[in-house]
Amino acid sequence: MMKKVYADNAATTRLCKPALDAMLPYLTNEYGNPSALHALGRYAKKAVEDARETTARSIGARPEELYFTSGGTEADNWAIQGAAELGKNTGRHILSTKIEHHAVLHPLRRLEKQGYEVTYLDVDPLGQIDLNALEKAIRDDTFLITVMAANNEIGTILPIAEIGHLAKEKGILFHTDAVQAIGHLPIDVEAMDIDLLSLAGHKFGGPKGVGALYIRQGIRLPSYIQGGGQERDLRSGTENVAGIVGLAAALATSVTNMKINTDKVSFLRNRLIEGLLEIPGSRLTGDPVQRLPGNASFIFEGAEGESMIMMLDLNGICASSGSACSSNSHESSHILRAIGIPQPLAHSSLRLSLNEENTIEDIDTILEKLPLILTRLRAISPVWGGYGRTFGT
Amino acid sequence: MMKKVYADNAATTRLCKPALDAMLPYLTNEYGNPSALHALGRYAKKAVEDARETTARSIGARPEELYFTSGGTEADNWAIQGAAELGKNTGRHILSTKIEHHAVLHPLRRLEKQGYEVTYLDVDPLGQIDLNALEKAIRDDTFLITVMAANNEIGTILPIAEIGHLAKEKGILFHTDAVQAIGHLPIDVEAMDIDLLSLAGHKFGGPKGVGALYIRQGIRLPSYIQGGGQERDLRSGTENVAGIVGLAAALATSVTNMKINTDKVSFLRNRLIEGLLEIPGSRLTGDPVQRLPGNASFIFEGAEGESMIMMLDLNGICASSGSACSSNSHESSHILRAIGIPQPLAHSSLRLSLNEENTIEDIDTILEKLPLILTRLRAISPVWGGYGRTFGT
Amino acid sequence: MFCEIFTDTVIEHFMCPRNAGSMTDADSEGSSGDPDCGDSLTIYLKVKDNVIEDISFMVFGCVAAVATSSMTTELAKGKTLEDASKVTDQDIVDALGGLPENKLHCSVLGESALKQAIQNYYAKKA
Amino acid sequence: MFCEIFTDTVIEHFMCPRNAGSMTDADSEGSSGDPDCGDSLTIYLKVKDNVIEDISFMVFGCVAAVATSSMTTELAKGKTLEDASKVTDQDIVDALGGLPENKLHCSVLGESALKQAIQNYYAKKA
Ligand SMILES: Cc1ncc(COP(=O)(O)O)c(C=O)c1O
Ligand SMILES: Cc1ncc(COP(=O)(O)O)c(C=O)c1O
Repeated sequence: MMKKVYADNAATTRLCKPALDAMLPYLTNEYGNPSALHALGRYAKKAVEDARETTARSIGARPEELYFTSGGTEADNWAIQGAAELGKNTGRHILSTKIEHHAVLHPLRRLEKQGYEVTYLDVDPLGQIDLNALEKAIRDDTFLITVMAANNEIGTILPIAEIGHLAKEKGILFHTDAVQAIGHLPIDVEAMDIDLLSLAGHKFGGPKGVGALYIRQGIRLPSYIQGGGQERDLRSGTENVAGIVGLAAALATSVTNMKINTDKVSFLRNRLIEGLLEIPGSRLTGDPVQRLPGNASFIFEGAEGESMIMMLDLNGICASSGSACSSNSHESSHILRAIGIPQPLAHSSLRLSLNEENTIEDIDTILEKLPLILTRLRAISPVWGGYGRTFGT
Repeated sequence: MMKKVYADNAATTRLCKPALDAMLPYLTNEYGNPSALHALGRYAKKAVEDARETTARSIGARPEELYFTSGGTEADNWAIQGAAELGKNTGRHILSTKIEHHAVLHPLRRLEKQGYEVTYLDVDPLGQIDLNALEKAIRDDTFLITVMAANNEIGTILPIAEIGHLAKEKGILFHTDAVQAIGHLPIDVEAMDIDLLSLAGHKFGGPKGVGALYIRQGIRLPSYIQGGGQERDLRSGTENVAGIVGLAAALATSVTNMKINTDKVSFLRNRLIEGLLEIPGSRLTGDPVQRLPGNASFIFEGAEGESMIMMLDLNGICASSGSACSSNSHESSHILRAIGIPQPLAHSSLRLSLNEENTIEDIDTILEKLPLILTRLRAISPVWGGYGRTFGT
Repeated sequence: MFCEIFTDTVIEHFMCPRNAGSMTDADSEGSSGDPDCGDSLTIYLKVKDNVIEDISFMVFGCVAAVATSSMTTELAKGKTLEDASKVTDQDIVDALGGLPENKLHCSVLGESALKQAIQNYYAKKA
Repeated sequence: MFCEIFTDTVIEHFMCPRNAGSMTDADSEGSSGDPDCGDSLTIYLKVKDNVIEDISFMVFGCVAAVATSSMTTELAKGKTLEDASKVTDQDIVDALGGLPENKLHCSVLGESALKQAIQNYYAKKA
């Protein structure tokens, strides 16, 4: 069988060896419930608390400020719903952007139905928000700003430190969905004045189904999932001990190797971008500079997203697209719309996302196969007229 | 080191071999995101869908009716919050019991604060509800009945089939927290007229941090965690593939072996109960007949719960108690209160919970050690005056 | 390889579409879908004695859209216009050995572009 | 073995409490806590020349409560009543090598039962 090239690390990553090794004891002999008083329970409890310490330190937080969840989505839902309950007496306005993940946007829409008002800030063609526009959009009754740290589709890194400082100055709660950033970019909740931060294990070599919410000390965020009182009464449910331990091990590894990984991954990513931009009718999406090290995302005029993914897949390459043909509708990504990609180009997006496990051979394989695939798809495409037709000059 | 006796299976169970084996591929090579279109994604998707099929069939449901969650607590929260949103135009009254798990009680209390009314039915000294009382408590505006299938502390099995039939007849939604029952008792959502059912993997040999909510076809329960639209848009968040696969494998194993396990476990359990009831000042809690096969729970007059657990622990025996001395308060269990155990006896509870991994040697070890422990604790206890003092005649 | 989602026939037609390409000397053409919405198909016909002598297509769309288009042309080729206009989306799906539920809508693309092309042919002749 | 929660001294005193048992010929006794609330301690004193010659206790409570009670009697034994009444919950916690945050409240049990017993002794004498 041909060697697979996995270039979908923004969707999820392979569980790294340190994480698996850390998890195995908790999937076998150390199966206690952390709430139990006996030895098996206490070992499990200690594992969770050690993991909390590791995870917290990795983002500049204290262990008491970190709460484990079932993933990034739950952390986002909790942060937003909780902030709204907390803020309901002081305000009714929330500031966000047009390029947030659905895990943020859907809870915001739910709040809008309940009478809250949300301003979704525009972004420029690189996916950047305008800090002045953000400041101007702040109202007297703004109680929450939620802006992602880095975008999952186009890789743009947003200026969360600046937003954090501004929010602090104005006395507004600041949440950031850092699911794509954690483990890949240096994040320090203290230095960046972040009040609430969501992260998910499986984006940096940890397991799926576990994440965390950082809640700055002093913020009395109400709980979202209630019951047995785990996680200091803020997130009930028997702890996913193995998952929590795996998340911490993966994060520690990522943070330790961040510099070297970033260098390696950006090198590969740049080579990939340079190579693919030589193809006529191709365009990079997202910010070329303020960009996640692993993200290479494009528009390839004339070729449809799902077809590209499937042809790549048949060539052993795993990639993704902002365009998905699903039940009775072809949805193009709200993120591509927000950065001004016109139809039908928004259906021609392709995201190749790398991490430290990728090799130069992977890049060369993609650079070899993708042009051929584009040629084939464009040959039968009614919307492809050669470079320049749609992008114009 | 001495062999450990694990008698805390109601708190959590060891991950069974079939579950671990099923999970390992998804913790190593099969790490795709089920939402991804490429091969790795499709394999993960197929694993989740196969697990859904297995899990659904195990409770008499169809795969389309089953939604994976992060555990029993989330499933309970979702069911209750969702039912309330669904019912808010038709009613405002909910019927429950005084012995539900906090994962049900806390969401109910939250609803009470929002203006819903909840009747918590009394239970008799065995922990049974009175079906006539339940029927009488139904009001015109009752839209939800939530009654657990079996109690976690005292092991009493509740008549959920009868409640299901009644609820159906009256057109009221019926939710059951079956976290303690699934895998141990035959449950059929069709035959029992159950509309919503919560389960958790780690109570039957599956992993922690994964559970499911059964939602009867046709019930348009709103989602609780929103985002990327996984689980047919009802439960967003990247799927915990390994966890889901492990849950299904454990459940399939439990259901296949249910008859033989029940026979074995009840035999051990009965031997344990008989032996321990010979100790003066001991009392069984819960229903002696309608009882979870693995549950042996007691009051041992004169001995405090946590001290018993710790002494047992130092003797290599893992057990639990309804009484926990925690931050600044000694809380005794609401369940023991509901079955009429007076103070200070409620602080003298001990739960030994068995499953198919226990052996007759385990039972004999407990029968050997526990009486000695009780003797020691009672020797220094100001509330122990010998059998008959508190239970009296 | 795609067996969990697509039949082998679908994959076959996606990878090696039959009758793909545009036709400069077509007697008629018909389109369906909208590239702005993510799928678009044009079918070209060459007709002789009311029989579809040659047929080709150009498509922008997902796997199912490509396979559907290819299969539509295969089903129509050599048929009389009358018979070809009776080809339904169900025929196309059947010929592909089935499509996943959420992709069924793609088969409508083929039927309607073909019908359109035939109609346009009649209109031109009339 | 319990190191994650309790110090070895706590476990020592829990497993082998010093001065445990009631005293039929006590000169005084003092209680604190409430069995209905999950912990209850009675301390018995035998006093000679204002010095605590003998001391014992009976306790119903958790690990920390048992260890605390035992340590309280150890600290008081042989002390003058005046010195013994100066024993604080902090002294008890320190002597145990510390207690987990959420168990600190148990140490109050020891201090107050001891103070009660000493007060009762004075009251009886007066
Ligand atoms: C930016 C962002 N936020 C939130 C999420 C949700 O995380 P999860 O799927 O682990 O719940 C993701 C990934 O899916 C993401 O990329
Ligand atoms: C009856 C009952 N309901 C709900 C739960 C909560 O399940 P989990 O802790 O897996 O979220 C438990 C166990 O903890 C339980 O015993």
